[in-house]
Amino acid sequence: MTDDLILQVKNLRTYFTVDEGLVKAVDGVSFDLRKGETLGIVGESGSGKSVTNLSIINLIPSPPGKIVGGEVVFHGKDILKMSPNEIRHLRGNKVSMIFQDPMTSLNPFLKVSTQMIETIVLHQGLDKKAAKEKAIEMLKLAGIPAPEKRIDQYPHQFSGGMRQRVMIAMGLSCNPEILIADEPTSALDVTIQAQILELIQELTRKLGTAVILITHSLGVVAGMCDTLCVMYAGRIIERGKTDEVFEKPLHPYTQGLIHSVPRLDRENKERLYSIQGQPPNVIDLPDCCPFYPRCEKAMDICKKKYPASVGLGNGRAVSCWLYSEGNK
Amino acid sequence: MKRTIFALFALLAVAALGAQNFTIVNGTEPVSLDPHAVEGVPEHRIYMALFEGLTVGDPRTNRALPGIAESWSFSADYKTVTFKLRKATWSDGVEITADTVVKSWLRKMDPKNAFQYADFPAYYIAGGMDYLSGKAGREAVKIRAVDKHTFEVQLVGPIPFFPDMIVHYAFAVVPMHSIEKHGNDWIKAQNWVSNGPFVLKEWKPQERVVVVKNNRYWDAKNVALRQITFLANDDVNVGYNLYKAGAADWIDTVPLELMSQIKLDKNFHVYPQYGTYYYIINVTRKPLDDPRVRKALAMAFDKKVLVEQVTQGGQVPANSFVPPSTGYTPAKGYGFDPATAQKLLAEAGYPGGRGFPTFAILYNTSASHKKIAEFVQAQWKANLGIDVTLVNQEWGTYLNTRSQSHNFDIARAGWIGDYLDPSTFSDMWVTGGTQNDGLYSNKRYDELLEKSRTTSGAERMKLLMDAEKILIDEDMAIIPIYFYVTQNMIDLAKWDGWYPNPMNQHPWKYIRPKK
Amino acid sequence: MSRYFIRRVLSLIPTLFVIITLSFFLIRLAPGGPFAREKDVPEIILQNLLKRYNMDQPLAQQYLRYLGDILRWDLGPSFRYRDLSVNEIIDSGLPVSMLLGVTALAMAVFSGISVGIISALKQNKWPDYVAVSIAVIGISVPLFVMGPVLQLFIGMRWKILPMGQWISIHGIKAIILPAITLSFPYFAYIARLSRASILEVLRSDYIRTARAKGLKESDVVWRHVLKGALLPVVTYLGPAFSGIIVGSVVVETVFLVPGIGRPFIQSAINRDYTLIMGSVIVYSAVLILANLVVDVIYGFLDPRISYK
Amino acid sequence: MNDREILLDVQGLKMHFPTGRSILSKNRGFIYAVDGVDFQIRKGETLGLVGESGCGKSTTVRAVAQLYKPTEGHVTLKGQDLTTMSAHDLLAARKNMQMVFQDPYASLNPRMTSGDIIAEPMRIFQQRGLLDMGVQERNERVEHLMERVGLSRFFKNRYPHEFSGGQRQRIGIARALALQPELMLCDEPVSALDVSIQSQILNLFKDLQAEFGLTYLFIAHDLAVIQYISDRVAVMYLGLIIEISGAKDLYKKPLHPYTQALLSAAPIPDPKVEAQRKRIILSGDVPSPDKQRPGCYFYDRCWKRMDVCKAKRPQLKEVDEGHQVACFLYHKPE
Repeated sequence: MTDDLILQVKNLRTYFTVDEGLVKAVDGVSFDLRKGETLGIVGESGSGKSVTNLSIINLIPSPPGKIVGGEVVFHGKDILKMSPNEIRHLRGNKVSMIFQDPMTSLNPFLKVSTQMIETIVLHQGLDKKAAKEKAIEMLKLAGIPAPEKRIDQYPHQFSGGMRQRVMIAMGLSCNPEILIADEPTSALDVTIQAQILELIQELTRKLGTAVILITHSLGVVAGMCDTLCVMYAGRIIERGKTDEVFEKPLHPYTQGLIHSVPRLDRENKERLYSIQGQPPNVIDLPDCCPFYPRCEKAMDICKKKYPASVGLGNGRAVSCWLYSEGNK
Repeated sequence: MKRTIFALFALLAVAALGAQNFTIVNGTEPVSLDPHAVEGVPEHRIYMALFEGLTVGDPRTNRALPGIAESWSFSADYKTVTFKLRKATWSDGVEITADTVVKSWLRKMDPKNAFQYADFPAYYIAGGMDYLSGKAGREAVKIRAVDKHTFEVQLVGPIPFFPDMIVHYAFAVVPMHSIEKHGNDWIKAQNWVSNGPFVLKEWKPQERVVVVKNNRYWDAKNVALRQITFLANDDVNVGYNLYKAGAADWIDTVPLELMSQIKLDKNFHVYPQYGTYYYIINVTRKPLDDPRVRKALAMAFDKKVLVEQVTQGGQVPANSFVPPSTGYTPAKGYGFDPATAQKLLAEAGYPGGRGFPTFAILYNTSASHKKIAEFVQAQWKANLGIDVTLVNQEWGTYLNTRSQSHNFDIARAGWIGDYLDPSTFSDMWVTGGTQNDGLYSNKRYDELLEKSRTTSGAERMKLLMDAEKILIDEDMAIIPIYFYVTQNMIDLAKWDGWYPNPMNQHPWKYIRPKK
Repeated sequence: MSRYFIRRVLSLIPTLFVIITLSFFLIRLAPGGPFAREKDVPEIILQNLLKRYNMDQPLAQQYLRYLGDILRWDLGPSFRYRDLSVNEIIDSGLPVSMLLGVTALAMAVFSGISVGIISALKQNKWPDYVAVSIAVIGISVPLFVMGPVLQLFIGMRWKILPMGQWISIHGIKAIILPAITLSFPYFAYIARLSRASILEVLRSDYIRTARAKGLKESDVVWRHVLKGALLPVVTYLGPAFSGIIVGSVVVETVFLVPGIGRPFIQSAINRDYTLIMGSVIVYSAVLILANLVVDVIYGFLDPRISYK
Repeated sequence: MNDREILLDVQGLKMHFPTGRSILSKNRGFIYAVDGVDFQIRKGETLGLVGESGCGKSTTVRAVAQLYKPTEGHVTLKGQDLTTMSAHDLLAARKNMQMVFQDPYASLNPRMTSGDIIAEPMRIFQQRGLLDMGVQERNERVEHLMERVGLSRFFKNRYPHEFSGGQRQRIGIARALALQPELMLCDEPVSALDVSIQSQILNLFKDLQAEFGLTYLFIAHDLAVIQYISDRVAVMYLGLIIEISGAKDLYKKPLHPYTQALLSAAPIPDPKVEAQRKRIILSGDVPSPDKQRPGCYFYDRCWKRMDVCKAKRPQLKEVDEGHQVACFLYHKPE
């Protein structure tokens, strides 16, 4: 099992300095990723899920952001300690990313071919002609009709769904070991979302790529992910196998989240459950459980100290005083 | 030793050669090089280099010296002048004859040509106005070639200063043979023909006019300069910088804001000019139609303080309109006298300025006119207790207001004499005169002026002086402020033949590097 | 594309027609006229002048005659410069202004973009502060101060370059100081513009994508940032070009450059109707053509825009 | 339910936007954003409008609100035809019809305090003489509204940027409630909100409806949200309503192939359910509504298409009680 481990994030902390104070966007995040695994990171806006993933390949805009601590071990080497050159070698090659908004994530001024070829030439040492063939092949895999023709078009000539296919083709063109998909379908319509999710699933399975899927949609996670991390205010508050987390969510936030989503397959005639209060202000957060003001089960200790992560075996862990031995 | 002397001579020669080129910052782009079409000071300077009329100005006094005309004589009644022409040629070798002079002057007055200033010769030459206005043909004009080298003019009256007058470019003699051949293109450098000490080398519009010595000029041996460059630039600061950098030898305006420093420069030459800065009063408007009010206004600001503290350029406070000149003593006018001014104003019905309506001083947009107007405004307020507003207008609008609509109370104006005779000033204020923007009218004044046209000598001067007494001392039709001064910068340790003079005219043939 | 171009050029005609018509009548509404002088022109002379320039005819007739002349590209005689036609004035001045303007604009674009790039890439470090300060100076110091200062030091004190006058005297060197002076505010503006737009592009999603692909920072800048970042600069070139061509009065005066700016400004003061019309036509044509060229360049740079 | 009065009646609503660039170019095109839509909403009922981006659901709501002047068709509110009204009458009619927008930040004036924003409709109606309410009374109403939507009255002097997204949407709802409207037009009011906030706002909508007897026309692209909030649901595709039915009925028994695909594509937050679901993956993208077609607009992407579908456009017909569908699978072409 350990052999399959390709990425280990340990106690990652990324802070942003803004006028109002210090934003601990990511504050002690740890997780493992295994070969071929699809890991979901779920959280609401501002919970730090995107920053986590940009931090993994050190793409945090600095200033104002800064990775202040932790390790990102990729095949035994800490990415955060690599030289800029070494990291560049990883990016787009071993670790690829696709982003939320396919409209803005492709350079509107360059042909798709240019954008795809430059990656392939850079990382695979192919000449331009071979790179273009490879690119066409990838577009075909990504389900783009007539790729030979379309590759020479500009992004604006593609629909949103098609652009996301291009992004996926580009992201997978160098056979990465990890594909980080940051809200890949949030900007897309339901029917297109289904197409894209299926494509990601199909291609990564075929290529054996591990996926980190960042999303705010519990539905997407439920259908796609093997394991799941739930983030709240810069921390992972619960993780485990997707089935287990959905079946028996432990953290009050996770419970609330799952119950507050209306479900298509049920008649929701009773009131929806809803978590009270507002999402936390993450600036200058004190060292407490950030969820305690909204938590129905809050205790005294919750406002004093952040609960340590409690491992429950089989990759299951939760950060909540309800489950901490010391509290009971 | 010999070699040293030789080298020294060579050096001197080179220096002298370098000094034979002269550059002047000449102001605005000349409107034309055709002497009949031109107007203005920059054009006049170029005219003086390229052309010579029957007479030319004396570099010191601006009085007439022989030009094309070797000599001249008046008839007993001073109404006919006969000019004896010298044997001279155009720069292409064609002879200058009396016929050329006749044709040239007729060209100037030809109504079809519509030349500005055509009224100047037409006004004085018998029959000229009839021709200019189209009432008669050219034969009406009483000028003729008596023979090849004798030219005769009949004047409208006795005009003893006629030879001084015709120094002006309105009386230019132009190469009719070239004009007939090339039409409008005769002023192009490649077709150029003229008779002055210099001929045109090149004219680059908006840039410069370059003239070189005319070897066919009758007095060429006395012309020292080889080349003159007239730079087209009317920015005072740019001109001053060029002068300071040694890129120009002569400038005729200096930046006002540097005046205190420039005044100390030994190359800065201030000299009274034959011109007056004054305020025109619209005498048709109440209460300015009352001479007592006008006098009160004239007496209620201190011109001495004005020139010393506001204009600062060495201007001379003026109490008369006509500047003094030989044989002419201007009207006495009224100096600064607030007490009398207050009394006059009270007599006019406005004691202490009470009840005096607010009126406006109009001036064209410029910092110095504004400063002067503000000074006058403040003094009138302080000394008379009256309120004046200031109105500035852009040049074209201002001219229209002043001369066409006459829709002003008091307007700033300036007048520079066209020739060195008081009549160039006095003529302005006759009833219905073109320049009479204040709509002044006094029968006695008109009569004196009319009479002056038929008299001459001291008697004539007396008439003009009496007229000005009416204009200023009695009627105060305008408020004289100061006499202009010329403000030249030229290194007179380097240049000879340049003399300060009231018309600020400096004929080029006399200017030469100092040995 | 070429059809688009032709259509745009053809659409010049009605635009110019409207401009010409409006200007023709508007300038005649301004008080004063071409023959007004400090020394009033006698009625006789005035009548002769009006007749000579056909201004004694009814206005409508003058207008039709003018339109006819325009069709033959005859802009008429200048009312002030008696020896010159408006065509001649434009023929002699416009090439000078063009040369000066193109040089200045090229300098402004090249240096402005370079400084903008350096400034943006070194944001909030000393090169950025230096660049921003220069830009502020460039925008706030007027040309009539900038020009003489350059003249004073480079021309007068150090005698490195001629302090004034044009090519016919000093050769190509003569162009340098006036061009620098003229380019300065445009340089400053372009530097600020490109800095801002580069910074904006650097924050965009597709630059994040480019970085996530492992591209070197230099490739990111050259291949991905510049094209998009320079679009605002290109847009600015249209007005900048026409402004720089016709708006160079100060520089022309300070450096004695025989361009078109001075006669154009003078024409308004002198009420030189034909020359005013000439300047309006030239200015409009330059502006319209410059904008057309900018649109075409824009079309080449931005694939999202297609011209039909 | 059916016996209640019809509050809003929309008949033959069309909204075409011209796309021609210049007046000179001849081939002016149109975006047929809404191309003939009929529906009714009874008092106290919620009609959900669902569809993908570009299907015309937002345009429909805006045309109903008369923010756009409809190209064709009639919008009748409480028996009054809004499309033929004078501007003044329309303003008066707006009292009964208020909108809540998607982006709560963009739709609030950043320079006004929350109290002023909520009071503004009342102030405007007062100015136009359509409302008689003292300042004191108005202030009390603002405070009451704030408390009612779950905002402390002490927040009334704060500016929009000082609120979180959910709170801003509460301000928007309070503003819409200010004039006590009967009909609320809700244009994706929860789409921009986080999951935990979304449920709060959905509950608020439900509570307000129960309390004030409000009627909603509610847009969302999230099918689960629509199912939760709506009594009846209309599914739009390319400017047309292709199916309309009671919410329960629609989700249990979707008829139109597009509705079926839409429902199957929506993920369900339960891995066990997800693992067993079969998805109908539609091929291709939603076409652009820039031309009118003779046949069924869904023809290109439909996996059950027949020849007739290409030539003729199916009309919306009732095939079950209260369940209308525009598809030839269920009724023969005429």
